[in-house]
Amino acid sequence: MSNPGTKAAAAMKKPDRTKTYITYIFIILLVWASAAKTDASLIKLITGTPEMGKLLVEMVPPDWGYLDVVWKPMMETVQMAVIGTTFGALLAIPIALFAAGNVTKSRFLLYPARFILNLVRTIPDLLFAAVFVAIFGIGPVAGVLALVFFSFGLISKLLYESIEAVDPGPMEAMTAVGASKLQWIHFGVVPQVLAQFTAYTLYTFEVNVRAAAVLGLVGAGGIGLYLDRVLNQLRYDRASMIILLTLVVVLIIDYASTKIREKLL
Amino acid sequence: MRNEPLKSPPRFRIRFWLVAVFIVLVYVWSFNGVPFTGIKETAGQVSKAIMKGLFHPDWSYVYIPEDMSFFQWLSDGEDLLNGLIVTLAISILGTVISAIICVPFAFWAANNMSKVKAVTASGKFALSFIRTFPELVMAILFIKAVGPGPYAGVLALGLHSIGMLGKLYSEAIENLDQGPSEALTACGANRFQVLWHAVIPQVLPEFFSFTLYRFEINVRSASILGMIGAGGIGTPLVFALEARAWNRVGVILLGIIVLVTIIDLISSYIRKRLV
Amino acid sequence: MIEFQNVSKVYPNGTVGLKNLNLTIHKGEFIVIVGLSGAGKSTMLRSINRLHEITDGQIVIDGKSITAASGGELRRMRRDIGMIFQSFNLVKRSSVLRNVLSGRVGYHPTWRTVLGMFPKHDVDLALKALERVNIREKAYSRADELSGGQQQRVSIARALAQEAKIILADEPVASLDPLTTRQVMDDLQRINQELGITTIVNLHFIDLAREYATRIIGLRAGQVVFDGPVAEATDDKFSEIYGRAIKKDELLGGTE
Amino acid sequence: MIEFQNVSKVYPNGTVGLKNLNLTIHKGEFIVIVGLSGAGKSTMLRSINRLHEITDGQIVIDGKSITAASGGELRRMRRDIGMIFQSFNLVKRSSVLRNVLSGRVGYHPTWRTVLGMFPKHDVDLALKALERVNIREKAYSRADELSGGQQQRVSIARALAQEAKIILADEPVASLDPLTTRQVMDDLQRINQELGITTIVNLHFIDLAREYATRIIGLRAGQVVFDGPVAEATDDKFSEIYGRAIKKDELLGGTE
Amino acid sequence: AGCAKKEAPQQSAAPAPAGNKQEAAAPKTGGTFEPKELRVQFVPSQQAETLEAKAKPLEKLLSDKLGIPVKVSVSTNYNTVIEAMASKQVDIGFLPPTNYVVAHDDKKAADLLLQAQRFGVDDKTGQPTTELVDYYKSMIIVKADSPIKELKDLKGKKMAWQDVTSSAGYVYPAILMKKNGIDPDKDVTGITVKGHDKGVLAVLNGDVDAAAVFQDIRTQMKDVPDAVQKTRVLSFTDKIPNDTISVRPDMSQAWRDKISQAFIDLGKNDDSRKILVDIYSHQGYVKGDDKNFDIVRQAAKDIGQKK
Ligand SMILES: Nc1ncnc2c1ncn2[C@@H]1O[C@H](COP(=O)(O)OP(=O)(O)OP(=O)(O)O)[C@@H](O)[C@H]1O
Ligand SMILES: Nc1ncnc2c1ncn2[C@@H]1O[C@H](COP(=O)(O)OP(=O)(O)OP(=O)(O)O)[C@@H](O)[C@H]1O
Ligand SMILES: [Mg+2]
Ligand SMILES: [Mg+2]
Repeated sequence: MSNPGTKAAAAMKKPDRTKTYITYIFIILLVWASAAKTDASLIKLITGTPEMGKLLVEMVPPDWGYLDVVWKPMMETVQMAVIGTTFGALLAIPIALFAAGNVTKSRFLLYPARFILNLVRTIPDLLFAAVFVAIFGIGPVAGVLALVFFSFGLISKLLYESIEAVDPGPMEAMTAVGASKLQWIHFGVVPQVLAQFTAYTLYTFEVNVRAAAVLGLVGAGGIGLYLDRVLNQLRYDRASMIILLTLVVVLIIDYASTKIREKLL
Repeated sequence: MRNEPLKSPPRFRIRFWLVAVFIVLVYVWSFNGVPFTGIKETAGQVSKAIMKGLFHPDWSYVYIPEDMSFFQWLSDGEDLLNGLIVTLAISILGTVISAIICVPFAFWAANNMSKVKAVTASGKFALSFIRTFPELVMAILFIKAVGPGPYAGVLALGLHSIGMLGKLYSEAIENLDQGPSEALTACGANRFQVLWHAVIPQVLPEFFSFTLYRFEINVRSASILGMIGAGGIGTPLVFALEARAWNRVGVILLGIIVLVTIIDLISSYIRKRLV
Repeated sequence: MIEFQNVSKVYPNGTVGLKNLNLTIHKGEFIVIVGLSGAGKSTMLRSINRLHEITDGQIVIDGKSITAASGGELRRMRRDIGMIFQSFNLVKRSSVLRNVLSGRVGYHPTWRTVLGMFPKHDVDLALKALERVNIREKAYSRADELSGGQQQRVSIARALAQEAKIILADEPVASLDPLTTRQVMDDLQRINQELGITTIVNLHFIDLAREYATRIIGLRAGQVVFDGPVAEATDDKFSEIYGRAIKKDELLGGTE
Repeated sequence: MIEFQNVSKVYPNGTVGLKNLNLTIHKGEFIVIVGLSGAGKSTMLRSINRLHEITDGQIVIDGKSITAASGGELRRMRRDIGMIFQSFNLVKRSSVLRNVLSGRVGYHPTWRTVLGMFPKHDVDLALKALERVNIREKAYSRADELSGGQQQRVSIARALAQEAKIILADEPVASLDPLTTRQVMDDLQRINQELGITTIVNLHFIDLAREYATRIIGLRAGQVVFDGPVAEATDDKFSEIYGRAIKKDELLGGTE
Repeated sequence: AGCAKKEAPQQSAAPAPAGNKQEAAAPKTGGTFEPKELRVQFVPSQQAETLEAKAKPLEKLLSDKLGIPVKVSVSTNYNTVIEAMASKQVDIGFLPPTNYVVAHDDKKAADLLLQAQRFGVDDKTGQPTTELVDYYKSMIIVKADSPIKELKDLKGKKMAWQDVTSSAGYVYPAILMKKNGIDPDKDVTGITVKGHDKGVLAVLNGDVDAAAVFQDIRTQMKDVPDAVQKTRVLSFTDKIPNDTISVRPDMSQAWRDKISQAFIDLGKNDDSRKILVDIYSHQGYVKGDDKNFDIVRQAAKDIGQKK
């Protein structure tokens, strides 16, 4: 808008897209190299599919009786996920606010916050769990702590991105009104990201219920231990029971999440 | 954020309190289920060992020259470098596969794309089901199909990611500005044309952003898949953990951090190019 | 010809948008709809091409009920109705040309438009439409690089390229400066007169309404409170539309 | 009193927004700023309450430099300046009342406002402000359920509720119907006259400018090209401001 | 079904009884499969001194011996080894006893070829001896100052197990307790931990009163060097057969022989043995006998795991 004169001439012609094409080629090359490195082949997958079918057949019908056994650990998993998600989400709020360039102007807060945010989410949850198990011993506490950090990583990144994307208008209005920083955030930012924050948190909760399955592998409690066990026993009918139970929990969370999102959006 | 500072109808107030009580109960229940057991006797000793290991990474593991081949990264060394490259390859391919396959799922599950509730609901269910299927079980399935190795990891990751990406995509579609779609509808476009000309260009940046985000998660998940022989850095990581070789864990962790950081840089560059 | 037969629209939250509307709009008319903010002007316009579903009655266009139409038939009917939105509704990330071309999708099979294979004729048409609104040179710019007034004009070009028989315009000149406003209204008038396209415009400016319209419809709380040629739209009538007497000096620019 | 002392503003991308502005605005004046789109009207307005940082010079309000102010002092100064935004800047998901109440936060400690515990007096004030712009009945609707004009009025109500000493209005009537336009301008005039509140308004309508202003400032390319009482703002002057002669019939509603 | 199900593996092309009884030496068993490339999968042994996920050295050693390409992959999960063998994605798997029995009996996915040999462990010090054995033991440990003096005292106590499929971490110790009149399921509160090291830590931390772990994990926990001093062995279990090297059932007899010989040769050569020791803590290999595993079958049956 500022200087239409200089741009107009260039805009008349189709713009030069070389750089974009180079980017596309770069991506295609990456994919191709990855396929080569991992020995990917479609034929292998197609010829091998019947073998997958055999295992899937072993999964039905599920061993309904096993429900009695896995019910309790599943609840423990949910409990772990509730606590892990809550604390993760609480920790994520300040960091996401500090890391968002449109909220935090001070570099001394901005960059350290971004650093923490980036660091935490690079670490595999399994590693968190293993270290916490080593420190806190076996059991759900280690699992919860792993989930706290894991949720923190997930939520803070997503929240930070949605904060950066909010409509600056209301924030501007709050500045003009003479609001303090906290008021500014409460009235200008919070209403705009609350729905997303809730959605991300519930989403993370759901991820955590499933992640707990992996954490069990290193002894961090929950349903994971049982999944590992039945797989080692080749009891796929029991594995499918566990999967079904997880599915039920996930669906409940999904339902709640949809309802809440509808309310808030 | 609909709470009124003033009198809201009593019906809502009752519901508000019901929900509040329910949430409090959930927390009470959860905290009861996970009693904090306190710091362990060996915690100090073990933490010290961990810290020492993490801060004195086993540098010798970074690169083990195995043969004279200059292009060692093309072969299959068993050092950190190769482990990371395989992990990266698994994540790239897995992410690409899922990013493509999840698009139809996302539209299937987005509630503003269909007026029939059952369609949306079934789409959401399908995505939930895929998400719930543990990566581990998926990996076993694919190991049966294509044998142990990175390819099985790719497939497991690719299929599993569909669940999450599909969900995020579908929510992006649900949040979209209806203006352009409306304009296309007003032009007499059919459903697919509306999608292609109004919806896709709008959601593409978000799709892209979610995909990159998932890519990062996949890098981490690929480490887990390593446990069951699906290749990548995961296998050595798990063994280092089990052997309590903390300096080895340290160097692997460092490797993953560097990898993810590089990915971050590259992906933000690509994002700028394409968006 | 557009016929409103007992049309009512109640929003899900209970707000009444339109209340038992009965109207006939003839081919080639240039209609300006005026009314207070919230009177239902946008609602009425959007009911015509069924962007809003009406809750009662039906709207018949050239003998065919759009209310009853569905599928391909509805799409064909919509293809013949161009719309200019108050908020432009452009795909911000697409080029201007692509946005204008999207007005043509109704004419082609899906696969063709998806592959971006618009016939040469369409591209020419789109460029000509852009030329008409004086932004031919921006054809390959991204829509979000344009100023508000320019975006508004892209939206008009899209409606032009659509070669519609009816054009609906929802406050096409809000937020334009006086010079551009003039240009846009002249454009609408020209296509109305030259091509005989029925044109229905929502406007806030009584003077503009009087100047361009062949017929003025006044809405109030979802009901038609005035309907007649410009000559009949006296100040008294406007007072009725707006619910109270408008003093001479309250007409925008009416003084001086 | 607002003093612009050698104020310049260059945007980071090099665009010059304001160029060496020197102006004194006295208490109780009703100033209308006119100029082409892109002339720097918004930039000037937003510099006053420091929504934009100026790059040179300083702005002094009632003897205190807002350019030098910071922290609590800056917030108090801003509290005393109400602003009406061109694009409303409402929180779409919040209720109308909440949006208006947010104009009051500067008067209360943070904890109180964050808990939503506004004193009764504030709520009354907010409701009265809504009444003034005729949308009292929408107080509990969500802001995104309102029509464009209604949203504009919420934004005005917010500024009214703020009980500021200076009101800045950036095209406050762009999407309002004539009646509401009139009402809003009258309101601005009334609070200007009754309460002696300094009012600065950006407008596209020359006629409105002439009618309401006590003083008109014309901007062009970031510089003041006209500054004087209404009587001096002849058509010739406007031609200068807009860069070319404006034919009589291009003035909005100038014909008739 | 009993411990000795010996019908022909279903995948086998040959109807002849597959070679668990007949042993690898008997030349009349086996299927018709002739590998063009040998795919091996193993789970690095917890007993190894340095847990290394290395596959390359073995690939090279075997390939030189067999004259065909060898691909070795690593897993931490026995399930994948069994499943991959069942769907013929893997030709050779290193399976511990309990898992071998499941794979062989239930899944018909593996035939026994060889058993690994290790150095024994000195019961007193936990340090390795120089004697080559094809078994190892497991043990139940308590804290050094624990009031628990014999197995009977475990009644009502908390106990850390490994997973129920673990020979050393569950099956054998459970039988040991049963023999001593304690029901491993009912008389103690069991907690499942992952990894024998975690079992030791659980005891040290007082999370549990006792743990079932293999002999002797305590000397391998470098970050808890005083684990041996701080704990006491309550009792040792019976001998548990060492890891097996199993082959998919349709492998031809000629190739079974060839592969067996290759592994045995590897164990005899000092250079290659060093690699085997480093990575798998295997000192060598001997021909396996499915009968050796009847104990395992019995054990599994005793604790009600085997159908
Ligand atoms: N999506 C909606 N949900 C509920 N009520 C709505 C919705 N859209 C509009 N309304 C209400 O319907 C009435 C008519 O709205 P409409 O948008 O047609 O007014 P308008 O005449 O176009 O006003 P303006 O000139 O301000 O654009 C208003 O009272 C408005 O609040
Ligand atoms: N954030 C920004 N970055 C760069 N340039 C800007 C920015 N905002 C405005 N400008 C430029 O500064 C100049 C003055 O803009 P300003 O918004 O003050 O114009 P205006 O007089 O309010 O116009 P309008 O009537 O269209 O609102 C314009 O050329 C505009 O393109
Ligand atoms: Mg409208
Ligand atoms: Mg402006």
